[in-house]
Amino acid sequence: GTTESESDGPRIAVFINGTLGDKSFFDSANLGVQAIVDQYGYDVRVVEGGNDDTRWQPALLDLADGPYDIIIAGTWQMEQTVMEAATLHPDKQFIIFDTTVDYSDGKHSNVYSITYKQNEGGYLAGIVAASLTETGVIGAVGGIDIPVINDFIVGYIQGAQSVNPNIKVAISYIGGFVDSARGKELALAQFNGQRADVIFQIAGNAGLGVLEAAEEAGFLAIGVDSDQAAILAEDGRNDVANIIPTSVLKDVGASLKRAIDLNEDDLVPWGQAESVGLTEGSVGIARNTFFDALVPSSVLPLLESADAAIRNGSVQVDSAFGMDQARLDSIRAAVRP
Amino acid sequence: MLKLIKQRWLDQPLDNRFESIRFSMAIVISLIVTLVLVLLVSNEPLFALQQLFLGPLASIRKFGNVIESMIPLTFLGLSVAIMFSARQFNLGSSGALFLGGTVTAVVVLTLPLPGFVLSVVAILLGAFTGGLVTLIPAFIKLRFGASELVSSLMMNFIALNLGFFIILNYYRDPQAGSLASFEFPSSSLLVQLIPGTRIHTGLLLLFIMIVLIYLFIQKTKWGYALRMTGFNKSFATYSGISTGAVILYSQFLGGILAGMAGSVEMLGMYDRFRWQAMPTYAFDGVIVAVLAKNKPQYIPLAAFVLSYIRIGADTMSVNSDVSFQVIAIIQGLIIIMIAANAFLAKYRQRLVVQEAITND
Amino acid sequence: MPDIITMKQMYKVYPNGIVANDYVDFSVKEGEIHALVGENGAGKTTLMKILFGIEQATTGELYHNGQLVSFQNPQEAIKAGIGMVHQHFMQVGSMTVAENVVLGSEPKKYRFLLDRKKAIDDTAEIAEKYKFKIDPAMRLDECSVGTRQKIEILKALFHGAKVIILDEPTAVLTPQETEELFRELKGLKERGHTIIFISHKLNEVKEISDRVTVMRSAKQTGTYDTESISKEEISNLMVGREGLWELTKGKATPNESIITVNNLSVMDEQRRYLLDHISFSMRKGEILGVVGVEGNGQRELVDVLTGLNKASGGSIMFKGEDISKQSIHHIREMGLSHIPEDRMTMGVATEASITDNLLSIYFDKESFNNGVLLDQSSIDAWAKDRVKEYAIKTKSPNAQVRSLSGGNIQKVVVAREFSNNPDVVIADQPTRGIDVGAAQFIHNKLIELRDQGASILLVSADLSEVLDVSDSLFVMYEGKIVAYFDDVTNVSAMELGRFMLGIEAQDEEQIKRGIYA
Amino acid sequence: MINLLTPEFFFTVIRVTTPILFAAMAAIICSKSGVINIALESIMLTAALTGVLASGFSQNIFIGMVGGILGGMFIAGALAYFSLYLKADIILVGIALNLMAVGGTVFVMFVFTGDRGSTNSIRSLQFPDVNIPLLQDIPVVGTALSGHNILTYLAILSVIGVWFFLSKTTYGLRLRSVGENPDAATSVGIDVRKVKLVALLISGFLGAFGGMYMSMAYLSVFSTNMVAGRGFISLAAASMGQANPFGTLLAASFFGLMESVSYQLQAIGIPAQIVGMVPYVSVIIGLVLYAQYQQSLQKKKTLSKQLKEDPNEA
Ligand SMILES: Nc1ncnc2c1ncn2[C@@H]1O[C@H](COP(=O)(O)OP(=O)(O)OP(=O)(O)O)[C@@H](O)[C@H]1O
Ligand SMILES: Nc1ncnc2c1ncn2[C@@H]1O[C@H](COP(=O)(O)OP(=O)(O)OP(=O)(O)O)[C@@H](O)[C@H]1O
Ligand SMILES: [Mg+2]
Ligand SMILES: [Mg+2]
Repeated sequence: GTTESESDGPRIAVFINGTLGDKSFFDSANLGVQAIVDQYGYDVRVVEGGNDDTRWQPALLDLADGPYDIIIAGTWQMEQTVMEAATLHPDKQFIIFDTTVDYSDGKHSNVYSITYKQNEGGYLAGIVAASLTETGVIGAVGGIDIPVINDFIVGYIQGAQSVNPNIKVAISYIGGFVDSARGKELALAQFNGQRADVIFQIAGNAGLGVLEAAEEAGFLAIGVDSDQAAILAEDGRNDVANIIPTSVLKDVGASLKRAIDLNEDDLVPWGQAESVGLTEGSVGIARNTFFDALVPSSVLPLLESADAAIRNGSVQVDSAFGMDQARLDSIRAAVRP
Repeated sequence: MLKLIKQRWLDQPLDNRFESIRFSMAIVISLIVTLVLVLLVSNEPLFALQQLFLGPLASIRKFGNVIESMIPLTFLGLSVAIMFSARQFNLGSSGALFLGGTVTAVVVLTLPLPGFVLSVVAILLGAFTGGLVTLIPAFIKLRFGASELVSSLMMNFIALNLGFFIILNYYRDPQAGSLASFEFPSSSLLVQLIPGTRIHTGLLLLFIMIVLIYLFIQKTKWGYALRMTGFNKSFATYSGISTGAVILYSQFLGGILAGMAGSVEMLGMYDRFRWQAMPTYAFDGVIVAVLAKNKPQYIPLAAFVLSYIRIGADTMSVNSDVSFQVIAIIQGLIIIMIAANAFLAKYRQRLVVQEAITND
Repeated sequence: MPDIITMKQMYKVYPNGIVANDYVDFSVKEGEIHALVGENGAGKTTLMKILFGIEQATTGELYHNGQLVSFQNPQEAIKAGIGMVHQHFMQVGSMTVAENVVLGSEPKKYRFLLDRKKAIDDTAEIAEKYKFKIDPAMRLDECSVGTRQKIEILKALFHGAKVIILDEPTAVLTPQETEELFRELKGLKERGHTIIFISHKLNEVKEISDRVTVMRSAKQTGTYDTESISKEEISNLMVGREGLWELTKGKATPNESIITVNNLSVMDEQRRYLLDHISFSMRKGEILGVVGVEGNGQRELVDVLTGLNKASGGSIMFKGEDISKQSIHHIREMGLSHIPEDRMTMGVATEASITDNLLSIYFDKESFNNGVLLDQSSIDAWAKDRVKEYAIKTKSPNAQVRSLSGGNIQKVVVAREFSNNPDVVIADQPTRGIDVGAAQFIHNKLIELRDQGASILLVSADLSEVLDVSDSLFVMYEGKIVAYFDDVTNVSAMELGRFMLGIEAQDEEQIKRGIYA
Repeated sequence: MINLLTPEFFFTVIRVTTPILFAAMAAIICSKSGVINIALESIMLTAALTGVLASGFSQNIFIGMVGGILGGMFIAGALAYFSLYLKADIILVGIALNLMAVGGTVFVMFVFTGDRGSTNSIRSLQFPDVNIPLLQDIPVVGTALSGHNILTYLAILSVIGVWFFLSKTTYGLRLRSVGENPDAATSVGIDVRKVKLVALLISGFLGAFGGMYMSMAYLSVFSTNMVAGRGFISLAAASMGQANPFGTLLAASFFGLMESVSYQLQAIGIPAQIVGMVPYVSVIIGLVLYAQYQQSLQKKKTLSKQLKEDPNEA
């Protein structure tokens, strides 16, 4: 819907190539938009594109044809389309998040790309999980077996190993982002079968099933993208929030807000990609009352030092991007319970 | 002039006349429902409706979108129509499309052939793969007598997983954020036909296929055998027609068309394999085929109508405040209304009686 | 006697534009047996469907016991005491006889549950009352045709029918069964029931009915006391012209045999013989009749001869080749034609055009295609000729077969099967349920083919047909041949009946006479 | 290390089977009355949402159940109206309804909760789990069989119920006669269309429980498209079970078993896509085996009889 208001700032359109309501990725982007509206009172229009990928390109081009100055879209699937639109409308500015367009040959000088070091967040989550497990087995339930998801997972494994080199990590993929019942079953299978007692969900809507499984069977679950414990608590679901020690934040909203803030001062590095992570405050883990209640204070120093080490570069977190399949397979196999 | 039109109208067979009236009435009623829904949810209903109905005509690019999305719809409509004509309720077209597209991606990424030859080979192999996907339920039905409706639905899930497995393990671009293959050699991509749109040479292939399938079903001896089997299988068997062969080739051909749709999409609309889920064409072919009453010659028209409605709906959802979920409801309604045969049945009976009495 | 049913100016147009009843007047007196006759497509069934509430008249008035009524559905008609026995059995094969009988007004216990015991008792009771011999607990699809016919009547009675419509009830019955049925009908009449009886067999009409109404092309052409009118007169009224009555059949001059069946057997899964080592010959220039009560192996015999089923033993030598395990296609290619027993399920594709139906065994022939594409113009011309030659009543050869009446549908089948100068014709119930004119047309065609040297196997439940048309015949009982007659002129229907019911059997030597060199 | 043949594993199988079982029973009722209900998917999805909304707003599980049932029956009623009364192709209507339900449920959810992904913000009630008094004390069996959600037991009762309804009640008799020979039913005054309507409504009723199990037992929220193909699986189960309630129970459990096995296989490192195929491949194999078994039973019919009863001429 449109957010009605009169202002003479840039008119902004955000294209969601999926639907809102995932309580994580796109909702986070939407929160950033609200923050922008709240602070600047700009005209921002958010358009949902639905799940049929063939219809995204026309929709984005429609928006680019429209009366907007800045067009924002996300995910790797929109990369081609954003490049196409940017070429067609050199007078307009584009922001793409969670991927980067191709800047070789100095093209796309009107596009700013934001990528996230979710592996850094995964690393910290791994530390929390490995510190909390009593069985020495932790778990991860992903949506599908793709690099963005695996980027979290390899960081998670590495972080967990930094606490306990012998840690075991059960890994399953739901095969999509909607079947929450299957998410629940996979988590329960890890809990019952592999004795995993802290399970990290990276599965959008389907991840809800993982959280519910934790609440029901009595293990801990780590959320993703947004501060899921806080959101659930806000919705009155304290029962579930109570078993979420933390969530890996991939704060798309913050990064968008940051981009608009920069734009106010004409500081956006148009024509470039920026990878944001811990340092930029766009990736991290949630620390809230639930964290305080579930994570013993002995873990805090571990997190602090890891945080510092990542920021100063003394710890290099593996990334699933550019990692070949064999390497990925061997990482996963090495920690299989 | 008006008189002449009226005369020509009355010269039409009653059924044609009635069908046109019914079709128009169905559209009118769905429009009224649409209007009501839009009035309910929108603050700018007139603008929204204008987007819905005229949006696709707003620019060459928009109209191009209609044609682009009509291409796979037509292929799938043909695919389903050929199987339904033989009364084989195989719903494996989406799996065939998916795996056909996958194999096309594999071929262009593997075979060291020059551009045009490569696309031709890739499309042929993709189409053939699609054929295999629908052939399996056909074979199971023939050999074991298990319903193809159910086994083909299962095949869709299998095809989806198999396709992902292949791309993920052998062709995945590790730099890509989502599941995606390496980029296709640009010479293998289908050539853009009309500048300013994504309409590609797949459209030409589509026209050829429409004509071929029309000829096949209506004019060839195999098409005849297929139709007779569809009308009454016992009759066909009794007449000495090899209905087992018909069961196999009708579904094989259906799969080939769906596989071809996947291949053409892959090379026409994408630059690499980047499907993340089963494309939602899943049941669109059935809608098109039923609307066209399984007649190949009407399938492009039905696909055009469906495609137009959808692009209009997308335009409405992008430009106005009507969300795309409302649009899903409107689309469904329009489709059902068009398909409602007994709608206005009483009126038709009046026409019939009138005609019978005048003929006396 | 007052009229129990009066139909005034009934007019009915079907959605396909066919006027089936053209302002028909029809009335039935209480307690009479009233016959309704007319050519195929004359509109008899339609008129009765209106009476029974299955179809609604376009215009017209229906009086029941003098009161203006209109039945919107069979339920209302049943409530008013009208029952209809359709020619095609309206039965559910997987249920028991009793369940079929009570269906629609089932005895209940605890309000919702089916009271099976009471259903059986009620069925037995009503069967007893009307002296019908049936086993209420039997599964329906295990019953014989004669029994199933009775069940249909019992159903109507069970639902309280005072007026019973019988649409061609005798088409599938043996003479004995027909006789029994007639006895039962007369019993019903004595108990005060009114019966409307549709038939194409005029001697039956003469035998059973009190009055007869004749229909011709959707119109009523008169109602007569049966006593006062002859078969010939009825027939003339039906067809609107004279002289259709005689069958012109010369003596057969059989030649050498073309098909020799030797020890042919068909078994079911339980290894029971459905066809039990039978041997006979079919000779050129001869019509060989096959009679038997339905379910005694005739269907299995036809199925193996035509390739629909495979033999489990023995051989069928046709032109020197054993076809007992050949495909239908191959057998047809060798010159065998087949008129199937059930035209609606096998003989035609009702949704397809007449042309397409005529083409089904020829489309692969060189004259009709160039190897890939069909030659539509020569097909159309050919089909037009067939429609003309076989006098198929239709607006156009492109009309769907479903828009034709029963007799005309059969003509489509016959036109197809006879147009390739077959060497052998397997004709299974070729005139079942079709009118005299059409039946005679088909009989004459069979004889014409015979005279051209074809060999014909005529399987029929209609004994008078077999006796009239065939030259020689054999009788089947429990999968075996129990009698062979090399000249039908010496046999009577009653005599055949005794063989059909297994009361008598010829000795082996006599049966072996049916095997020729 | 995998975890098969343990009580927990069988507990899982039963849990996975439950929603499919409900919908498969719905499919049986339809197929016995001679209609194909491909809209089970949307029936389940709609009921999953309306159940949550009704229970959330009323804070009464019974009202929630009624809401779910009405939602499922609404879709079934729409299917019946368009296919039986307006004579639209039933497969097409089913497909259109399925397409509409995905968007429609999100729309309704948004209107009522302001949410588009899941209904976390409203406090829906859940159907309770129940321990079966004596059963729970039996060592291994008790662990597997006791302590399920009440709907699971209801699902098993529904199998018996459907069997009882079809084979013992007068309405069941009528329904079967309509499916097997509609002309015969008409001829004794049964209103075929009405019976089919009732069959569809019953399937809406049963399917609704399948849907509610998803959102009010399995999980405690409704989330977008959460039925995820289970309606189709149910059709497969009913077809595999040849529309016999007990055969279908077996078929549905078989699917549940294979699905549960697939969860375990992932954990031991078999690629997700290969594992993802397991349940569907097993359904096909199951179909084949069952069809072959049926074929061998029915061979006593002659070919011509089989031709006349071609199952596809429906
Ligand atoms: N349901 C129907 N729809 C369209 N036309 C029909 C229908 N039923 C019958 N007809 C047509 O109406 C005419 C009268 O048919 P009807 O069945 O009443 O004839 P009939 O006298 O019973 O013939 P037959 O002796 O062959 O049974 C025929 O031309 C037939 O084709
Ligand atoms: N739905 C229909 N549409 C068009 N024509 C029909 C339809 N139903 C029946 N007919 C035609 O009406 C004729 C009479 O059909 P009906 O159902 O009354 O059977 P019947 O009189 O018992 O048939 P028969 O004389 O072959 O025993 C059929 O021959 C058929 O051609
Ligand atoms: Mg009739
Ligand atoms: Mg008749």
